[in-house]
Amino acid sequence: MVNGATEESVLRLIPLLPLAAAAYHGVMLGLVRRPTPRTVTIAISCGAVLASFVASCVAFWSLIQHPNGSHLLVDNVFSWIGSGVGVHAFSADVAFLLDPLSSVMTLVITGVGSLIHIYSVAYMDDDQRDDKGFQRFFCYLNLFTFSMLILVLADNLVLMFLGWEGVGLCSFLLIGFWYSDEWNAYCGSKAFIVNRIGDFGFLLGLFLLFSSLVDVGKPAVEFQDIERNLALITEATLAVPEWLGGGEWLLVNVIALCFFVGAVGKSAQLPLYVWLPDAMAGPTPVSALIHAATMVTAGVYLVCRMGFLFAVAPFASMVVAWTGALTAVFAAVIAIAQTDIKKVLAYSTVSQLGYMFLAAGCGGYTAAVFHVASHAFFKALLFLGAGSVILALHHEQNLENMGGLWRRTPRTHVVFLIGVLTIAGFPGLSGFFSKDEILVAAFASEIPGHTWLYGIGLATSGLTAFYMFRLHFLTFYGESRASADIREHIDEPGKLIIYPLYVLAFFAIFFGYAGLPQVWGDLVFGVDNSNSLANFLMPTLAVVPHNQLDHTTEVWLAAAAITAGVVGFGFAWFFYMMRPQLPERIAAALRIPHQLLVRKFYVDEAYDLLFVRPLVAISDRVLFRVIDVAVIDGLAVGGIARLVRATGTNLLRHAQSGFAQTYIFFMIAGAVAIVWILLR
Amino acid sequence: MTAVILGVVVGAFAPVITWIERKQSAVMQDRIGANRADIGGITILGLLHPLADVIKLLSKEDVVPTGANRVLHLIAPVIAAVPAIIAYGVIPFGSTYVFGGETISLVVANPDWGFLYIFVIGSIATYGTVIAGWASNNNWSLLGSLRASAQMISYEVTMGLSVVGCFLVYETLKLTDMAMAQDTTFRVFGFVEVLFGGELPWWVSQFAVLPQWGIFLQPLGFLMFLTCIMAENKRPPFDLPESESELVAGYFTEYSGMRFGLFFMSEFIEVVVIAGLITTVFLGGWAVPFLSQEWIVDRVGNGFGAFAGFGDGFANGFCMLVHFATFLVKVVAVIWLQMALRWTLPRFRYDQVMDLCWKVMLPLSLVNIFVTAALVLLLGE
Amino acid sequence: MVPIEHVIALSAALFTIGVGGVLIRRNLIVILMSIELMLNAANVALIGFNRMWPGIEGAPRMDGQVFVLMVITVAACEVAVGLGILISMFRNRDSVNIDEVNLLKW
Amino acid sequence: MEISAVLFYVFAGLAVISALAMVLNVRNTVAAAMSLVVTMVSIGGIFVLLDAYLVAALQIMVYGGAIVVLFLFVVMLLNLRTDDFPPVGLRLAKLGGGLLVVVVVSAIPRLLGGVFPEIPAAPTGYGGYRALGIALYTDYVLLVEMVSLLLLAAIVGALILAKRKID
Repeated sequence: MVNGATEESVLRLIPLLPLAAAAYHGVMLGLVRRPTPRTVTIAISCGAVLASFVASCVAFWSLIQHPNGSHLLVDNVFSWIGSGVGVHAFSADVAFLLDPLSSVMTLVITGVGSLIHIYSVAYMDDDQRDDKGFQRFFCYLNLFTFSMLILVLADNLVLMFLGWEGVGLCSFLLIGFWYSDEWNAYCGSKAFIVNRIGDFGFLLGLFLLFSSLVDVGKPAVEFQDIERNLALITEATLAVPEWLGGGEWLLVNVIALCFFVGAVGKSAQLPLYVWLPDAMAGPTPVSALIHAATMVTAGVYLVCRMGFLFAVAPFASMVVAWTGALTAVFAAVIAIAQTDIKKVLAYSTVSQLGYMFLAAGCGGYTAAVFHVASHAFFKALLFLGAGSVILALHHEQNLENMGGLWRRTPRTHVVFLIGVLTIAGFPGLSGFFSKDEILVAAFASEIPGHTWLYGIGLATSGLTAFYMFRLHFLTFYGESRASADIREHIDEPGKLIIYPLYVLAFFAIFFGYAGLPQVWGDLVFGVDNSNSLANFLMPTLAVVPHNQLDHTTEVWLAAAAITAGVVGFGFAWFFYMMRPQLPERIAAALRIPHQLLVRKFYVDEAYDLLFVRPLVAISDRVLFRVIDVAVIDGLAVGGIARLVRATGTNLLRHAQSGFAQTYIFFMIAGAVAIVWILLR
Repeated sequence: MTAVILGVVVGAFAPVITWIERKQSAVMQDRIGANRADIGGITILGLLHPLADVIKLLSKEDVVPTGANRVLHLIAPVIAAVPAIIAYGVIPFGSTYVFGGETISLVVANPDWGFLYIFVIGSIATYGTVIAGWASNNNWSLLGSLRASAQMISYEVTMGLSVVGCFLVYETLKLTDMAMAQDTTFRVFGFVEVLFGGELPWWVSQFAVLPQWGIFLQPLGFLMFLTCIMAENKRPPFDLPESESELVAGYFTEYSGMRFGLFFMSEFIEVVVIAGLITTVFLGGWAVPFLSQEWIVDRVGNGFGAFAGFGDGFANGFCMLVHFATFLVKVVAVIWLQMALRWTLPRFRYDQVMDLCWKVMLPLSLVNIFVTAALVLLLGE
Repeated sequence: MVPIEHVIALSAALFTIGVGGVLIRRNLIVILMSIELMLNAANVALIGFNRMWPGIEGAPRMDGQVFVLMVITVAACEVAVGLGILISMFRNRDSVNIDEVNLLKW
Repeated sequence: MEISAVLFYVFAGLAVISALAMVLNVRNTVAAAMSLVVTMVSIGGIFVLLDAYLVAALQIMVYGGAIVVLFLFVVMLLNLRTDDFPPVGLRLAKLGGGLLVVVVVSAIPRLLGGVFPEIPAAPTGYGGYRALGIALYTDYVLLVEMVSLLLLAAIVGALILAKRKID
């Protein structure tokens, strides 16, 4: 039943518009089989996402204007799944929840999404010559936008899972967009399969949470209801089997860890990060939108959304924080030695996501969300800038064939530099504030080893500055290392490519002032309540007790971060600007560690050896040859068929006499037997 | 009481109708008609002919052809005649009257589902003809009864559907209630007010008034019902089962004597039944146009009756007589109509008969039901 | 009125006769008629049971009678199709003996 | 014994006897069909006794007026004078009949009475067209639609089957 249109009804428009566009494309491609002209495709796709962005703004506006100040809009579209009654009642509606958290996410998704859609028009136009592929790309992109919006707007876990799976599917489709190249298809499958592990964790967490809520008689899957009833199960424990060490664990810890497994898969954290670098096989706008700005932050969003759960699960929070910190530094180290421009950015993304989890694990949910948003801007900027570079170099991605581009592509160079400065934490830019918030949160948290966490974060910050400036120097400065014929044709791409970059650069610079930490508000700008983002988010996010820091400490922490950045910048300048020959010599001298870095610590190879090969071997030798071919096909299916045929030809054939009355007789005899049994 | 009256009516009508038919056809064909039978020179316009016919039929030999199925051959005419006679049972020939404390209804049986009774009887009546043709062991007879069975089954469907409109309008299946509902008037253009609002000029609403009879409310239903029920009776132009030029005499070719007479009689009895039924459903039954029963009883009882000191009993009795007379007049009119049609129209071809039923009347009757239902819903009658 | 058991007994008797007809007769027409008889036996039981639970004053329950109507309709369908089959069978085999329709066998 | 009970037994007896006559009349199909008419009409009478007036009317109209006439029509169309198929394969029939008799006989004690309470008085309007119409077009409207669809299919099917050639 569709409820009447109300103020909240605008919410359903936000995901439905991209869905409608995707459905249109799907119908045209799959059923009509006649691709639409490009202009129409562009108009529909970009129009839908832009309209969705407008709807998001309207919804956001009505959220801030909300009269009773509850900071909550719920649009219950229709009842989706329902079963059971009473304490076993399960009902999941297609209902959309707009609170500060999801509104920030929605704005980022539709806003950055719109820019990337526009960017894609030019990027894909250059790339694909047939209209069909062009439309297919936009179909997937719209479908992704829809799924992502479902994910963030869902007011219950089940609907959220729908979006969760949807974005995974779209990610798979888009990574393998150029599926004719087998490597791309392989990367798509890899992303999908690794994500399955995480999805499994998500599902387990959902089931465990629901069943434990059933046990206390308050079944629910809506976030608000879960939050309300969570207090009933915070004390519950779960017996751990012997082989895991035995003992009793807090139920909430287990549930939170399950959800975190989901988040790890989706957000590419240790140990499931391996799919993200390979996901760079997809078109660059996809990398920007899905694998940097939005989808990979879904895990962070999940942890923040379920913050109330993690807040009462200290062990799980600690795991989150440590996983995040280790991933951050691990990925940053790998990024140093990568030579593919997109791979560097991919590892940078993994590292930044680690930052976000560090913040979330330390209870700094606002910091995490802040960094999600600012990261979305500057990483999208960096990826799109990289795309611009790649276009300018005619699909050359290797850093070793770049250099000296700043003369030929001045505008790209400027915006890319802004992106690099932002991520490196140049004071005053958004990355500086958000990263600073995270480091402060880590420093101030009360979980064991938080000083170490802070230290790792700080080191990663230095590493980040180093590899980002390395990337920048190798790309834009020095002598051009491109081959001669390419060097002749280096051109800056057109307006459609550049203008979205300007917009993103603007936000990368100034977005930080939306979440200006109070310390800067007090010391530099003299503004009360300067951190409007945090104040805005505060009502929805969980609060974890932490140490109060005075302003002096905070300023020292910022200074430390700046110092780390400067050190990283200095090393990069030294190695790649002053002594460009030095890195090679170091690499030659330290062969083994360098090779380790280039090979990404051999993680892929290890996984291949540990998991993939044994699985394939078992599947092929045992499951396929023995169980499927011999047992199921031969014995079960074939055996039954042979049995039926044998009995039919030898025995039952004679019952088929052709005399209708004989048949009727047996029918009646059967009926009589039944009646006899009933009347007996 | 009522059963006695009924007996008189039937007994008087059926033989007389044979005479009517002969006379009317004669008039239509510019002949003199039956006028020879006499008792001592008295002919009474040939009214003695029916009597002579009966005597002749009763005294003839009852032949059962060789190879015929004896039992079925013998009972077939009875199966044909009995339903025709008992169909009278539910037709009201007068309203309900009060004499002192006693209520008298001029109808033999008055079930709630009176009209269905007619259908039931009609469906049983098929067997007489069918069995007769089969049992005679004669090809003409067999062909005749094949035609009869197909024709009667087909037209029964349309007949049923064509009166559904009346059921919708009267909201009853009870024949007395149907007749009662027609004992009033309705404003012809009243629907304009209901549908479009506003008020009609007084001279329109005052004078454009008709008796609320089925024929005015359901003109299409009336035409179709008349056609179907005449086809059910297998009289010309629907006399394909017994068409002389093709099948000798159709299903009763092999009958003689009074058994032939029974077939013959049942046909004429059915003519009367049809007349009564049409009168009741479409022509207002016993109702006097524009003068309702209340009005008559009131005027007679309080006017002339009160003046003469007779009171309500007299008024009711007077009303009963008037109603019975009205009913008779209407029935005779419908009988006349049937006779006129019989002697006016040529016989259909068999395929024309079937086409008329299935391709014309059945769709039309469905349309009629739909339109009637829509109007009843809109006007909220 | 009689006890409901007698109605059921009548239904059972008619049904049994119908079954017997289907079993012993070779004439396809009579077999079809016997099937009609069986359906009618079921109708008798339905009407009887409906009469047994007729609902309350003001709200009569007519479920059994509704089912009977449905059975009658289905019977009409069955006869139409059955007789159609019978006619085409007669055209092909010149017989309505059910034992002559025995092509579909091993 | 009250009159309705007497009528019931009369109709029941008629129904059973004519049903037996139908099944056992191996010489004359038309006579068998006429026996079936008697059964149908008797059953209609029993319906009236059970206060199912409308259904009774429909029973006689549809079975008596249409279905059996259709049987007769077909018998005449095919001109099946006598029905003299040799009584082969009676063994099975005897077996089946025996089984049936066993079941019915074993059920007789229950069929004689005392299992169910007395038949209660019927409420006003029971069995009338109004109540039946309301039941048909409210609770069972989907059933009506389905059955009408079935009827349509049967009409088309019968036409196709009985047509000599499809041209």
